[in-house]
Amino acid sequence: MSLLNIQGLSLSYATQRGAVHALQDVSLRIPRGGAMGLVGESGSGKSSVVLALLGLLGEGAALTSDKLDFDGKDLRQAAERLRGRRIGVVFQDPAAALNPSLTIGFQVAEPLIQHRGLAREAALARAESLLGEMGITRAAEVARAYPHQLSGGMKQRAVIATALACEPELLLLDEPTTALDVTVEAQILDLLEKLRHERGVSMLLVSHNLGIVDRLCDELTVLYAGRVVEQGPCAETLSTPRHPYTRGLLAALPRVDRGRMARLAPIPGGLPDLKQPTPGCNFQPRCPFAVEACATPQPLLDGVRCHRAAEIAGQPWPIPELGESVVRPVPEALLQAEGLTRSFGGGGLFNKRAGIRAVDGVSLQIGRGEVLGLVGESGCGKSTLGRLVLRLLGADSGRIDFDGKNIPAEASSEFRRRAQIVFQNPDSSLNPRQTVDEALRRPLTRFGIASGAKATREVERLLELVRLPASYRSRYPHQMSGGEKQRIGIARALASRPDFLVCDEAVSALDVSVQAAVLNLLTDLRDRLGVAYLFISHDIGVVAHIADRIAVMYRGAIVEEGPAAAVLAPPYHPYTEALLSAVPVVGAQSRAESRIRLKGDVSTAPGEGGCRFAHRCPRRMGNICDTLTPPVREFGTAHRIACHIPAEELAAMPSAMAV
Amino acid sequence: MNRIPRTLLVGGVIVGVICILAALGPWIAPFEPDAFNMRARLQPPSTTYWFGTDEFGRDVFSRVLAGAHHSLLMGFGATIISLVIGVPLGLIAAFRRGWTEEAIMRGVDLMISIPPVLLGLLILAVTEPGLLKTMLAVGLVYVPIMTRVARAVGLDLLAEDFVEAARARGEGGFHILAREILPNAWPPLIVETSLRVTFAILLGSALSFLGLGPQPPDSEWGLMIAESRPFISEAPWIGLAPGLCLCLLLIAVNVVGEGLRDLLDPRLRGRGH
Amino acid sequence: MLIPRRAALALPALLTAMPDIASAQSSGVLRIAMSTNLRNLDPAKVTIGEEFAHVVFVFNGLTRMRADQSIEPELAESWTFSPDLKTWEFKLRRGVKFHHGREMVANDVIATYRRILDPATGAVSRTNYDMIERMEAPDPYTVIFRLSYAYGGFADILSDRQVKIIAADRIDDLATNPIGTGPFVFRSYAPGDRIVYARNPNSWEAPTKLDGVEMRILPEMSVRIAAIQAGDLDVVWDLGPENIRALREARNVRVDSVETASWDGAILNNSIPPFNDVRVRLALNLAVSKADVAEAVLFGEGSPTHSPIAPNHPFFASDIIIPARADLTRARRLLREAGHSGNIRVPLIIPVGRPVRERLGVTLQQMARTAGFDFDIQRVPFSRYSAEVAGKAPAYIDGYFARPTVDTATFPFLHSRGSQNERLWKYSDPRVDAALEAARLSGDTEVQKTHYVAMQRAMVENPPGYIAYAQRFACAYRNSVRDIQTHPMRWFDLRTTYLS
Amino acid sequence: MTSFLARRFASVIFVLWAMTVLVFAIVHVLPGSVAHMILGEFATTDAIAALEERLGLNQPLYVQYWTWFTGLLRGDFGMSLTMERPAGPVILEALGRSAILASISIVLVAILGIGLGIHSATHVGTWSDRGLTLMQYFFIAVPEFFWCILVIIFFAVWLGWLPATGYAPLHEAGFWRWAQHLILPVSTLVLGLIAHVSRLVRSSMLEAIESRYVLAARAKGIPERIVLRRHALPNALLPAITVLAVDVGILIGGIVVVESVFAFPGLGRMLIYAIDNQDIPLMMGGMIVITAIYALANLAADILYAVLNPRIRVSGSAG
Repeated sequence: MSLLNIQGLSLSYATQRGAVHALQDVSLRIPRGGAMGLVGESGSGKSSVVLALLGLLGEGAALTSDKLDFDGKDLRQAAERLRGRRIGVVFQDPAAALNPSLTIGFQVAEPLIQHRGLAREAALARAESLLGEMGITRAAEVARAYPHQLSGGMKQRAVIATALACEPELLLLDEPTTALDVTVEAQILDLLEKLRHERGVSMLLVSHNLGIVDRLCDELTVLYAGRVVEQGPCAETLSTPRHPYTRGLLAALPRVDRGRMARLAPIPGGLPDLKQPTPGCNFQPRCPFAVEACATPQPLLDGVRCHRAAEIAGQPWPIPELGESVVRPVPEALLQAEGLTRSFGGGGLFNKRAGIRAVDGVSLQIGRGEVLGLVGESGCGKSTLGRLVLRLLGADSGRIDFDGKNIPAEASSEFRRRAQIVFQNPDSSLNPRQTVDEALRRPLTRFGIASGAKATREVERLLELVRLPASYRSRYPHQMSGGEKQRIGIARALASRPDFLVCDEAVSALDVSVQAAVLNLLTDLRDRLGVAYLFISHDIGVVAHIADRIAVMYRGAIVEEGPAAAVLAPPYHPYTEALLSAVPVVGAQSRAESRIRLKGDVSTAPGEGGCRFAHRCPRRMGNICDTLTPPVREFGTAHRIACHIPAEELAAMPSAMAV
Repeated sequence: MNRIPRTLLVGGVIVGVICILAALGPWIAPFEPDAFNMRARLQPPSTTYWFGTDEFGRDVFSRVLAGAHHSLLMGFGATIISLVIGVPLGLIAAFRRGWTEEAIMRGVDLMISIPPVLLGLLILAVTEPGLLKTMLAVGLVYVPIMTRVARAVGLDLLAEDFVEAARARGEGGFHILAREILPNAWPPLIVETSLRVTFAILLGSALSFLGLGPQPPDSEWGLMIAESRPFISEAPWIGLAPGLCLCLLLIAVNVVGEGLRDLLDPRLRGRGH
Repeated sequence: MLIPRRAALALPALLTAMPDIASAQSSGVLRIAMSTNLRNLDPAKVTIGEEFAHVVFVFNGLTRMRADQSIEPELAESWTFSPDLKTWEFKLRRGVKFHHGREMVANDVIATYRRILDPATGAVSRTNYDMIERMEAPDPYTVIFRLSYAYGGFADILSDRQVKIIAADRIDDLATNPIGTGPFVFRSYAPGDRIVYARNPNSWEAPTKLDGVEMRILPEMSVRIAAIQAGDLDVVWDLGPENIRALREARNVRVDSVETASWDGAILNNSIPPFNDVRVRLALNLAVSKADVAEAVLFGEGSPTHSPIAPNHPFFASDIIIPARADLTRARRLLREAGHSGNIRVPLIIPVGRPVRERLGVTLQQMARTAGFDFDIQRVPFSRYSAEVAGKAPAYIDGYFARPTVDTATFPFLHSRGSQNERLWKYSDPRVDAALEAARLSGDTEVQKTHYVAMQRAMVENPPGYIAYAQRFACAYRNSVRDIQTHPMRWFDLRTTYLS
Repeated sequence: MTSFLARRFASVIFVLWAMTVLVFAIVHVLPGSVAHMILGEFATTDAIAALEERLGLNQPLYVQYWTWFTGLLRGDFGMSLTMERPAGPVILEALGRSAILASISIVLVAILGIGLGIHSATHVGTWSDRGLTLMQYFFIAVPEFFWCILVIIFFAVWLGWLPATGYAPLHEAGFWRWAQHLILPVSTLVLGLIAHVSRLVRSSMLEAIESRYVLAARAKGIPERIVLRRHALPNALLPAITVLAVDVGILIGGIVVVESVFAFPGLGRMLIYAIDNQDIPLMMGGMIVITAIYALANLAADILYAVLNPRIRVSGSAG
């Protein structure tokens, strides 16, 4: 008898503009000790399932279901008593889920006091040991601390401890690691895996990341716009997906183990309007295999909601026309930067401690039309480096040469024209009060490229360049989707016909399907316009897909740099190795055991001098790493690694991505 | 722009009616607002004198109509002055960090630490009383508060990426403030200003009440209440009439402020202050 | 400079060992409402009505003014003067004790006047006594004044409020703890709140029936009226004319008003256009009927007058009739003759915070409009009045309280060398000067009357400004307050008053 | 935490010092002279000159400022020009009475303001919430002086329940009469402020209720009552503290009007008297005291905010 049995769950929210049908007839079962993955892009309604189970939907939410049982009891009445006692919850953003004015210890102990009736001291003691079990080293100190004193990973461990306080039988996880860096994510996933095996707690994992679901869950449910489109065992469904949407998701996913060989296949179009759900297949408008019959209601037959699933099994997901990925000769240098340094928070009037050096003596060069991928975890200084290179941020020291000419701190208007930037957050990159036309026209007039009617034609050309209809000229940002806004950001950057573009996490805020389209666009633009990119991202999979050369950054310095293929294969810098092995890749079930884990995270204080990675390095050789700055070792064509480990030993490393 | 909220409609209509009446005041007043009429002194409200007559036999209803545009001018004028001076100061303080910001904000701390009534009195004690001077005084009193609000809004907007994009285009400081910041700044500023109008009218009428408003024979609601003080027990309508009109105007302006907030900046609903 | 000793504000008067006996007919404390703070308790520096009331409670002068403004002996039993009116000898009453127990002697009188004549003291009415050349005290109970010029009304001006006799050995802290010989002893003063007096058991006259007096400071007139009706107060001092109607029907409160010589008017500056031309000043007097003004501004609680001499004063020139209605044709003709064809636009300044005078300004502006006077009113706070407006502005509204004698009420204001004249209208008319000087020279009231009537006649033909009316002074009393009457000099004579 | 307080304290001291200069400058720029004011009707040119000389008004300004400022540090506010008595005791006694009025009002504003705010936040949409919101509009909009006059006519004159005026010191008049004299002034003072505070507490409480940590607390199975009291309330009250400090400024403004109408002999009325009579030492002393109170209230609010808000109180990272 399954622990959690949801049959025919439907949910709709009342809004000013009519009812939004967030979930339509969702059914899933989780056996005792089992783990079900619930996958879907933003707007699919996956998080509403968690709130529906807990009975925490706000007013205006209408819930109907045939069966909503937890261990035989109807959740619609029982949820109140089960919350925190037999069902634990972990929300996405640990920083927001913890009360800023209460200590961590008390927040973990609270369920024990409430449900187990423990006295305050006993509960706090239990909480402390629970934190220890979650892998927190100085648990006593953390118990007394407040949320703002803890790092992201530490906070999530505390939230998990809170959820597990009363040993619940079911753990609901809503995007548990999305807000964390990939190495810290790996530690949390290990912890969840250990908990599942040691305590036999069953899990419902809600996520948009197929790799994580593949690693943790037995069963998988794919949600599209509120409807279950596919359901079944995880490994089987991910290796041979049957519903077109699942196949589209997998085709659009940039994979670090495949590098640049495969061109991504984006899913065209956008989400359907949840206010008028279509009786037929709601994926039809975006499905390459759609026929008229798809308009008829599609039941969920043997785990898939598509009557043509068997038929189209063999046909490959269509990949848009392959841009001529001509192999270009080694490009001559366009941008040359030496010894760039910048520190923040120097000795103010009251705080005496020295400033932290965000960028510490970085040198790099980018050739004309070349894409240098810059990858590293949050706080490693990659965004700062991006702004230093564009002279948007004053550097403490270091030189920049662009196209042979030195660029002073106050860059000339000419340099401004030839070097532009694309931002991460689509909502913040466009001025909400300006139409697309005004946004694109300003750089044209500013740099005297075009004006009047000629500028209008130029704006239409730019829109066509980023594959948007000319009618978008009169639109305001709030009338466009995230992906479309990002395209306008790119178009605006290209308006001044630059030679060099800094893409700062340009696709991180987008859903996988939209991300693929933008990545393809960037690749095509580079080929057609010969624009060089400094592509900054924390997602090594995306960087592996688009970059010609990759530089890996850790605490303000580049620890490894070289052609993409060379960096992705041994020899690795230990940090690169850890990064690659931490990335949850779909279908790499066997790799689980050989994973390499780091201690602590970016904010754990480094030792003074010596290798900056020593304090977290799994391959630390001894105090040589703590005292001596590591030499830069050369491998093959311009593949450099700064590490004390001898070259041969580095070369002999096993691949972190053995498939 | 989402649907016009009900509060904005109701408030807007009332304020609109008052403004129209104020504008037409002198012409549509049933009696000559300043004319003496010794026989009809201190008459209670009646069909002929809707709001009764004052100590000189003048029709209170006509004087309320005639005085309306002074009160409105005082309130809205002062708010506009505080906007025109306060907003640029605030935006400059937000844009030019470092010592300019320090200088402006210390000045603001200083002016804010003086309670508004005293600041108004001091400014008015220096100059002869008069409607324009009172409006200027009240306007200056609210400049520091407006500067603070503008700086906060400015700082939020300067952190947005489209401002950095403008910098990346090498745009000058003036362009950024005028073309990128200001168009986005005015919705939250308008909401804040609409709340300030009530305080400005209140302070303006308080200063008139303390004896420093416009010149006779024309009058302002606050001044009419002040002048009615000696007759309060015997002829309360002289003071009640302008008082109730003042309350109605202030409530309406407040309701418009709330409505504007819901319409323009739903995010601000949380920070009602 | 900081007074070395910490002058305790509410220091009780230094009573000698007199127990506070509650005598049989005592009937409690009289609670009087006043409008503003008393600024100074030192008689030499009192300037406003509230302070005059205080001075009359605590001090006595050599002579005293009766309700009908005639003079009677007070601390001086009797006095004689030389034929040339230059030597005056006063015999002091014996056995009069100050509140701190010491007997009052001639030395105290001389110390009082020497202090007033010394410019360093800053005594407000010093110029009224510049005729005193020398003073002698042949014995402890006799004082001889030698004047530099003949002055008929010397005994009268010794009854003035600022020349009350103070104790020579208690001059330093007069401002915080006044010691006098008066019927009441000063107890305490909390600025902004109240000032408290107790009966003087050793008063040289019969001790008062009242146990004491408490003057409460309540700036808001409507609050004072509410308080007396609610029984919080016994007397409301200086009732505004507009409130008299309100209290007439009140059941347990009665209103008693009396003619006084306090007058209000428009001070027209004779030295600068347009009022330097007598025809323009005359035109204004003709254009606005003083009777209408009295009715509009004072609700009838006052009567038109030619000059600071009030209609109820024996010297008032009742034969010169004051026109009941405005004579617009003659006014307009005069204006045309003076060269003003269209309207005359001139600022008229009125004091903020003086409701009666504000109304006078608004009334003048309204009524003078028909004759072609276009007054542009400017309200200026009273604090900046005497500095910026007096003597400088072409036209402004002001008023002056009644003075103890006709001479002090007229000479300083109307004589071309008068001390106030140069700060008001800068008026000079030879006939007026002659009449004022002559009036001073004779002690005989009939002779004085002929001179003052001649003065008033000259003023009607050549008006210094627009003297509107002599104002009645009214107070409200609860019915429980017995045997009290309103005094034209605005102070209280409580010697026989009691509460039933 | 300490660097935060040190900076705040330095700015308060700067503000106070700058206030002395500003007040001195404004007061001495006032046209007209106190000598005219004192002499009033009896002002003649030589009497004015003598008085100004005696009061030291004709010394150069910076000398006057220095003597006054050094005196201030010794707690001597100089001599009141019009009342010829030390200004210090006059100001402090008036301050004592105003302090009673202000402290009672602030306590009432805090209790009622926060209480009503929380009530309407937890009963959103009910008739009590809508009724409160309507009342809040009304009380914020009503000018104090108009309210005072209405209250006087109604309670003191027609009903005669309460004394309309003045102040009965506790030690002399006993508790009940003392309280009677305070009811009307305090009620007119606090109505507007209660509306202001409750509106803010309501919106910050709503913000806390809709926050993620409250959702997480509910997910832990904590009953709603405890979730509101233990999780939502503390975070909602933090902004209320800074608003109360701002309200002290508005209260002082209100006191000036209320005291002049109710004849309550406090600092506000003394200041109006000083400005009316151009009594410079009294005016400057009064203004310095009022601004000092306001600056210290803001400082106290900042300190209280820092102490109650762990984000500022506890710095540095752990674990």
